[in-house]
Amino acid sequence: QAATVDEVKARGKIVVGIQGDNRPWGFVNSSGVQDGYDADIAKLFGKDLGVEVEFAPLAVANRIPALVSGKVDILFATMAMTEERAKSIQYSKPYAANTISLYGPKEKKIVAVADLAGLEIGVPRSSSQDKAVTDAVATTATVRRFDDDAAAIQAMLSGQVQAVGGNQFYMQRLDEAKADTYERKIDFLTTFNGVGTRLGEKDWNETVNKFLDKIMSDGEHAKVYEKWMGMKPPAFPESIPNIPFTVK
Amino acid sequence: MNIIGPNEILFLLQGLKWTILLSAIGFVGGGVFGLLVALARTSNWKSLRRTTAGYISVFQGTPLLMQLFVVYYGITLIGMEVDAWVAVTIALTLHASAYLGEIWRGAIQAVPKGQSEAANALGLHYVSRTKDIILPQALRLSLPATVGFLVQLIKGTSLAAIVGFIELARAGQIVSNQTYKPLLVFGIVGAVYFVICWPLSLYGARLENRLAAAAAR
Amino acid sequence: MDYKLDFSVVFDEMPDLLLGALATLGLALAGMTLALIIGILGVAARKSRFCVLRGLVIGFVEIVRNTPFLVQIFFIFFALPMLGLRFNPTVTAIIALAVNGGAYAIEIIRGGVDNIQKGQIEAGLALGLHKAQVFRLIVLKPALRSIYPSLTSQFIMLTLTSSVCTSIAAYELTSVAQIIESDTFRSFEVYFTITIMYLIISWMMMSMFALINRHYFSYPVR
Amino acid sequence: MPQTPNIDTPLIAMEGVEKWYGTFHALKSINLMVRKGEKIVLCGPSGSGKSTLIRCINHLEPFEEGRIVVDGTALDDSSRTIDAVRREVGMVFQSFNLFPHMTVLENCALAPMRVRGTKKAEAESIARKYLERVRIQDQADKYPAQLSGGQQQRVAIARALCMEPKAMLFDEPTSALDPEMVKEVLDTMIGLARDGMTMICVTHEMGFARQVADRVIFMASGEIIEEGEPEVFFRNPAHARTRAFLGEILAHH
Amino acid sequence: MPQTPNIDTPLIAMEGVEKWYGTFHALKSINLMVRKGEKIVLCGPSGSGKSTLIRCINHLEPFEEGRIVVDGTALDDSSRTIDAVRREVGMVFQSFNLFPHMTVLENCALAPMRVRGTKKAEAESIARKYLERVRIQDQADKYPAQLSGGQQQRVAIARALCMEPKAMLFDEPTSALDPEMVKEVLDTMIGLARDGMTMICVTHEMGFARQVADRVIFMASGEIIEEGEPEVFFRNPAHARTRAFLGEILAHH
Ligand SMILES: Nc1ncnc2c1ncn2[C@@H]1O[C@H](COP(=O)(O)OP(=O)(O)OP(=O)(O)O)[C@@H](O)[C@H]1O
Ligand SMILES: Nc1ncnc2c1ncn2[C@@H]1O[C@H](COP(=O)(O)OP(=O)(O)OP(=O)(O)O)[C@@H](O)[C@H]1O
Ligand SMILES: [Mg+2]
Ligand SMILES: [Mg+2]
Repeated sequence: QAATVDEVKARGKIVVGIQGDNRPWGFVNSSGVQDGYDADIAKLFGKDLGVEVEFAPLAVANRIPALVSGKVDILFATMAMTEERAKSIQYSKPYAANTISLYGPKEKKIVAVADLAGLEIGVPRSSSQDKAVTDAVATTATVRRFDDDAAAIQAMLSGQVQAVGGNQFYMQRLDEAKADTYERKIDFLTTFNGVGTRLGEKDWNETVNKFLDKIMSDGEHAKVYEKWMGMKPPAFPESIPNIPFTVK
Repeated sequence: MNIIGPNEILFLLQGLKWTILLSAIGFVGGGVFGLLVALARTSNWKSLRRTTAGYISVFQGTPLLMQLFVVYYGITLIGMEVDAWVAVTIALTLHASAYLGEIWRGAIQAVPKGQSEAANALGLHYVSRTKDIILPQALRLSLPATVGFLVQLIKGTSLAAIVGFIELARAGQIVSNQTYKPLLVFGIVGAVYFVICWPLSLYGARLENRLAAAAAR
Repeated sequence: MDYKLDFSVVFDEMPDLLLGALATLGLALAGMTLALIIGILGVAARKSRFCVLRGLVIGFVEIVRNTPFLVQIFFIFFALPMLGLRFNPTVTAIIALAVNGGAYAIEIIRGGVDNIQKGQIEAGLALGLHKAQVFRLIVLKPALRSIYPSLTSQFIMLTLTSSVCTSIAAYELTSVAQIIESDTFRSFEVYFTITIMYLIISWMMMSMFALINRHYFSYPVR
Repeated sequence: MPQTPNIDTPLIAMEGVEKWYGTFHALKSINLMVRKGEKIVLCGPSGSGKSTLIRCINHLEPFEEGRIVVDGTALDDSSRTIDAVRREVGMVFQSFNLFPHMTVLENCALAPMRVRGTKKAEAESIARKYLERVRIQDQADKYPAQLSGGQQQRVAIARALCMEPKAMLFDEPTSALDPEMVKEVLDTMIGLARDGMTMICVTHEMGFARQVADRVIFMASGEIIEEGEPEVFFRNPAHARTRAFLGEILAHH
Repeated sequence: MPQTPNIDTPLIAMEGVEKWYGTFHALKSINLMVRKGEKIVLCGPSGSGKSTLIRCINHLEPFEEGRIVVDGTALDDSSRTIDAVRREVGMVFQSFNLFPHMTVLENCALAPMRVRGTKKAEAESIARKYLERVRIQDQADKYPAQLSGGQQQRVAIARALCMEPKAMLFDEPTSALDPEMVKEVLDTMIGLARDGMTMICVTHEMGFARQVADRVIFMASGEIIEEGEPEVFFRNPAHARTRAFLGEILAHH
């Protein structure tokens, strides 16, 4: 059953839904330990609450169901804030930014969406880039949806797709795999990630927002951000249309 | 980190640990319930036979992947707090009990009718007849098929990845993505499965030959 | 828990789901047909006098039967391109199903062939038929008949296994379902519905197999 | 220590028993009284219902009409009466039906332990006693597959005796045996008969019938056609069918 | 239209044939000439190598030494000579070995179509002709499982005849049959013999041997011990082993 903040404090343990294989956001490292940007922020949150943090690595498509069904208490799971999702979960203030772009081989000329016609484009199923790419190409190109980033990137490396929709970290990973072969082609949008809690649960939402305010003002947030993103945190918007940051 | 070093191997081995654990859970759970299913399937009670026949046909007629999904998402709907462990345990148990139940039903029915008649004539009751006379013979007959199913089950646990288990196959996918050496990684993963499953397969084949030789005598 | 079951969103997508089911059926039928051919040719090779060929078949069967389908399909889809062999997801799925089903079919059919009495083969040879003709005309049909139940239940399993093809983004029932799920977040409803659809597909397959059995294997035996 | 048959008490009584297999009428109004200590031989052509008759007595086959009373217990379909009857009636089958996964001793000790709750040690000593009785005590630790057919059948007899039944049913106990082994089993049965055991025996061993039977009963098409003391029965069969049958049987011996 | 045996041409010639199964010496320097139209009966105790001998003739068993020449073709291990010989020699087995998934007609038409390339219609008319020859034409559309043993064996004979072979080999063609059916098959074979077919027949049917055989050959331990015309052979066997064997065989008849 879904637990309240007080119940979590009483039991001394918070279950955090997180991605298990999305470097550098949330991933299980080679020693089998949960790591990444989200993991560090979640650990700060746990410290703030004074509870132990237990990570539940979730597949992309399982994140919302796991939260709604009470399997996890909260999502630090690279959740891009969308209107559609805001109907299912409550977002906090944004705490990270993500740019969704299209990546492809250098020798392929892609400068506009129109150049994508007839191509096969890989995306992780149910991700922001899935939505962005699908909306952009409509029926002119084939969108191939894989289980996760790993599979989508692998598909391009294997030549199974000619482009992938990805976030700002894809470039680094593609370079690691095959240096100087791929490049960023088209930016679709920048999305912001929020912490996910269940709809209507005011206690969770307020606690999280207060925590975010705190780490953003005392510099902790910037430290973690630079560690994982290799850049300073951008300016986050005060509001996003149709996506409330607080419970009314 | 473009090489497959000790870390990566260690990671794969941790996945292997889950694979073995999940297989063990499925086999034990499936074994216990499968026995009940087999007994129900061969009982004198027609509606019980029918029900278990339906049970078997449902779980043999749907993909394990779907069983995992439905249980994983379904259990919370009936208001129970579960983690992936419980879901996977339930799903694998349901799945394995249907297959093992069917295998064992066949074996129970293959025990000659004279055996249960002799037991009846001696006045032995259902429990003793089943436990002392029928099951020991049936289990022996079914051993090759049972071992064969165990191999299927070990391979089937690779699907538990979808509810969040980083077992061997999933670990392989992750390492492949970190090292960009899919040929090598899937080769290793395949080899590890092979190393576990092949001896079992050989053992099953040997048991089968031995039974066939005994039957030919 | 204020989660209310709502199947309406799933039923709204029924046309897509039915197309997906059709795709699954297609993958399964193509996979099975090829698996049957691989099975028959494999047994012929397994019985041939070339020991290299026999060894290759044995190795193929053992490797495929002792590794998971998921690993096999990943291997074909992600790894083979490194060797210059690239197939699109649908073709990959069919190949993987054919390879997997074929390995099992070889083992099962071999059992049937081994059960054919030696006298049948000798009678064929004594009539002047060649070994290949004896296999094709005399051995095959009774052998298939004797193992028909195991072969068909293996093929049902193959049909169900096709759901794993979603992992390489092949178009079939499970992948359609996952797209709907990611749009609607109605996970349980979606998976429950397609579980039923898989059940119907396997029942249809079973009726089909029974029909084939009646038409093709209906000669009387003692 | 031979006993004389007790004339008064019927140990087994069948009254108007009717049995159908589906639409096939397998037993037709069977009436049969067996007194304590009596030895009955049942014969008749194949398919005449001999097996069916004796299998009804310990309810291996249910029957549709009539009454069967064994040692005062009237068989109905309740498991209580069935259990009671089976405890009192031992049965030996044509195909032995020994339990292949148990030693000879375990085969014999099983029922006393599981049905009567006898302790293991005691059950085994009972088992040894009866194995000695059928002169096969030295095979106690072997498995059935290691014995000859005749030895297996004697174990089957010992196994039934271990429940110390009041009556024994034999269904063609020697017909699956090689000729050399028939005698050893018949000798065992003759010994049992001498000791006063009540017996119903389906057999075509007419020498055995002559030697031990108090009555020979002839069945055909599910009916009891004729019965009588062996000498009378063999010398002077009343019915044409009996004559024809005896003609055939005796021709082969 | 009976023919007289052609004395000059040996249709089948075995010269110094030796055959081993592993270390077991199954045929020991076999010499045998069979003239066109001749009928040979082969007898001898079980395991003496009779089956092995006739199976070498159409190369169902390879042999290690010696020569076998059939109708001018010397058998070597090449498939060309094997094919040529098998086309000319029909064989009938103890256990019939009809193909269960084909009708009687299909069983018979198969080899002409697949080996000789005969058109289907013609192959079927040949098949009907020989089915009539063994008087079983009315069963043409049944499956083997629907026929009695004797009928099945006659179909097996017709099937071999459809290839219009120059010689026929029979390996105990009646020994798997119930007694009532033996005669119908023997009659068919006698008819064949009358029509002049060259035949080698392993059988213990001594009546048949007397009636049709030109020569009876007795084998023991892989050797041809004795041979002769049936009357001489049966009345006056030269060897003690032959006498012992005949004594046993004839005692049972
Ligand atoms: N389970 C059954 N279902 C239907 N018919 C049966 C069944 N068992 C026996 N019968 C029929 O009942 C008749 C009597 O069978 P039963 O076995 O009692 O004969 P029997 O006298 O013991 O013959 P035999 O000497 O061959 O053992 C036979 O015609 C048999 O076919
Ligand atoms: N495939 C084989 N491998 C080894 N030994 C064999 C094989 N076939 C036959 N033999 C042996 O060769 C000997 C001759 O066998 P064959 O079948 O020719 O005898 P037979 O005279 O036909 O006897 P029967 O009357 O029993 O048919 C026997 O001792 C037999 O055991
Ligand atoms: Mg009987
Ligand atoms: Mg022979």
